[in-house]
Amino acid sequence: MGKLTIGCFSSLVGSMSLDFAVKLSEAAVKKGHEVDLWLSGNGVMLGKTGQSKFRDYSYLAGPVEELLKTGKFKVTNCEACAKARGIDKSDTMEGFGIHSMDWYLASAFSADRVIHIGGE
Amino acid sequence: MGKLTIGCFSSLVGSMSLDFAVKLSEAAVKKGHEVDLWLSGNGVMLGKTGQSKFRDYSYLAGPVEELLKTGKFKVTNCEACAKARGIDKSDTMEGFGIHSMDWYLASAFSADRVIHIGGE
Amino acid sequence: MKLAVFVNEYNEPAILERLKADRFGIVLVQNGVYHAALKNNGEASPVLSRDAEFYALSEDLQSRGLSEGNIDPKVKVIDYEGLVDLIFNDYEKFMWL
Amino acid sequence: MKLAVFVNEYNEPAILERLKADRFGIVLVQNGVYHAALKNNGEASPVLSRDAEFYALSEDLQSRGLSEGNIDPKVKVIDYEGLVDLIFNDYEKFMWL
Amino acid sequence: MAIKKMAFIVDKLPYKSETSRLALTHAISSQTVEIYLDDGDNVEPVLAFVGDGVLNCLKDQKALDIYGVTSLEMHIKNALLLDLRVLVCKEDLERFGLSEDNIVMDAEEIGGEITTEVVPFEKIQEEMASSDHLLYF
Amino acid sequence: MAIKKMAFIVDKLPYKSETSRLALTHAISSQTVEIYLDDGDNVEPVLAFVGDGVLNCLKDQKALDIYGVTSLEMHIKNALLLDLRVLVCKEDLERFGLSEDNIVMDAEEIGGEITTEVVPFEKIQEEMASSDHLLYF
Repeated sequence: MGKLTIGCFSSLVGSMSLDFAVKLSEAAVKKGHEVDLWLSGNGVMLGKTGQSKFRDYSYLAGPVEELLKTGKFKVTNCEACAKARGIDKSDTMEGFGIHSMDWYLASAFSADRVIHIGGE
Repeated sequence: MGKLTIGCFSSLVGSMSLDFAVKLSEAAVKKGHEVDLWLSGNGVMLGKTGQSKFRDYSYLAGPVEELLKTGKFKVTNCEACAKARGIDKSDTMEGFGIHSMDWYLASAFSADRVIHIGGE
Repeated sequence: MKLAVFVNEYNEPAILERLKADRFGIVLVQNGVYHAALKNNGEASPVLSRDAEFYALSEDLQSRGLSEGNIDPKVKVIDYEGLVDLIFNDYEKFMWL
Repeated sequence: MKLAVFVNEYNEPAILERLKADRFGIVLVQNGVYHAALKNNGEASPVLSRDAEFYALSEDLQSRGLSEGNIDPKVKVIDYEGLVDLIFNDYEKFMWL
Repeated sequence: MAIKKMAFIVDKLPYKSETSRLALTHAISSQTVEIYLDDGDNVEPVLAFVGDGVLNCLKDQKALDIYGVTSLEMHIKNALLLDLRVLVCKEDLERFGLSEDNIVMDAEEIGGEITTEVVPFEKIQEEMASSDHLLYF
Repeated sequence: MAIKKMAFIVDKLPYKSETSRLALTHAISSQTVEIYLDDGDNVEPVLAFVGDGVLNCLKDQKALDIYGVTSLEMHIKNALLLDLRVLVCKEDLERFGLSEDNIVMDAEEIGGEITTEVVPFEKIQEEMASSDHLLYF
């Protein structure tokens, strides 16, 4: 069993990349791997509190909560990216970490595999 | 003097399109025109309260406040797009309207010019 | 119709060659300004070969370190205020490609 | 190196032709799956002419109404679980193009 | 009393971004725009799929089952149900080797009465010329 | 005790999205990553600009004056100041008719000691091969 670090820089609804990152995390955890998910740029919107579950918009808060319960999944917001957007700790779902960018590199350091989703 | 309706569907920092929309609004108001700015998709992040002014990220809350003071500028969030992202009225800057999508069409109805920025 | 399109990327939008208008303007903004300022392997951007009037936004040229002195002579450099006049006086319909 | 790249758009990323690897995989995801499923003017996508092993994500084919029965025979259809195995067992480094 | 015609032109692929989805939802919102307008005024929308955008119209999209988001197919059926005109570029369909069999042509099963029109790009260009405003997605 | 090498490969244009900016800020964050690691462990970053991404390196970017955001030029100078290796693809510069005169080659005015390296793509490919992880922006 290995460790996978995923960095996702794309936004909640503006692109399906966060959907991809969450689904890949689910599959990896199911197979016994450990996953770190780093959110930067607009990706930090994944952890915004109070998201509504409309069928016209991706709703990932639920799957993320389930993933957190497994103990094999960590998700962390880029602190500066979130603050720039007015998303501070009180705006962030429980279970999310908040760290500076070096956290991502540290996670990648100890990862067996890194998938960095950089574009928008 | 005319009325310009701008629709902007792109996000706060993820693209410079909101910067473009705000600068174009400033120039149009300066020349005596009236501007309606409709925000949909990730564009609704423009009105999020508590944005931080970091030099590494676009900070448009200030220019928008100045524009609102002129009385010739209206800015309105797409209600569903904002709610999907967990951005409700209490998360939205003062002076922003919140309406359903038909508001945009009504604004375009009475506009002399419409510039619709649709992509991400 | 009098149509102006905004080109905001440094590639050619596929629809560009299909559009027709009595008066046709191409406004280069954001990363679209590279079409006006750069040659690729010595060739001007194919966007500039379209039958249109060309404009480039000075603020977006300067932001990217592109000198206004170096742009293609077909292209008129305008600022945001000039763009407002263009929108109200010279064109009626717009597409942000 | 063993390198797998993710192609997520329906155009060919410029860097693709420059990349070299001892083992080279191209994983078609999101709008990249159209490369596997569609011909353009009767021609297969140029992406498929690269010297690589090809994979396409079944979930992304199905979401878009693309039938798995119709895809190019060069391409192996995998699901998210298959992708996890590919990531841990078959390749070491990754690029999301 | 005035009718303003607005052309919603969809050129982007579905799902990567929400662009084409928002084109549909905004076009459909024309059904309720009257509440903001004077008596007799209205908006007349026309939806046109061009370029890669014609791929929004493919049948059998499973986005709701797999990703939990409504498919573009469902949105196009809703538009037809509400009698919005839906045009699809013929040349672009042909370029992809697609025909009317492959795309959403009606919303009969939910009670829709009108059908998708597959038309040459020239016709779409005419619709653009006769529209008051263009919304390009 | 281990050093993990990470290649930050920047292929996107500046400003349209924040992609290339985040490449720079994340690469620079390697300066403080030790606090999370065991003694002797560290991350060795290398920044490589390829394709259209070489245009991030142009001089005289006025983004801060005009749009109020730091320019990529400033970020590249910061990277050089902090002794990060910055590689720029020679073939791509030539394709645009650009030379070392047009791009940020050093950060001397803020005390930087190392310079940008203009190298063939092959060299960048070698750096990728010798890296533990690839971060493509």
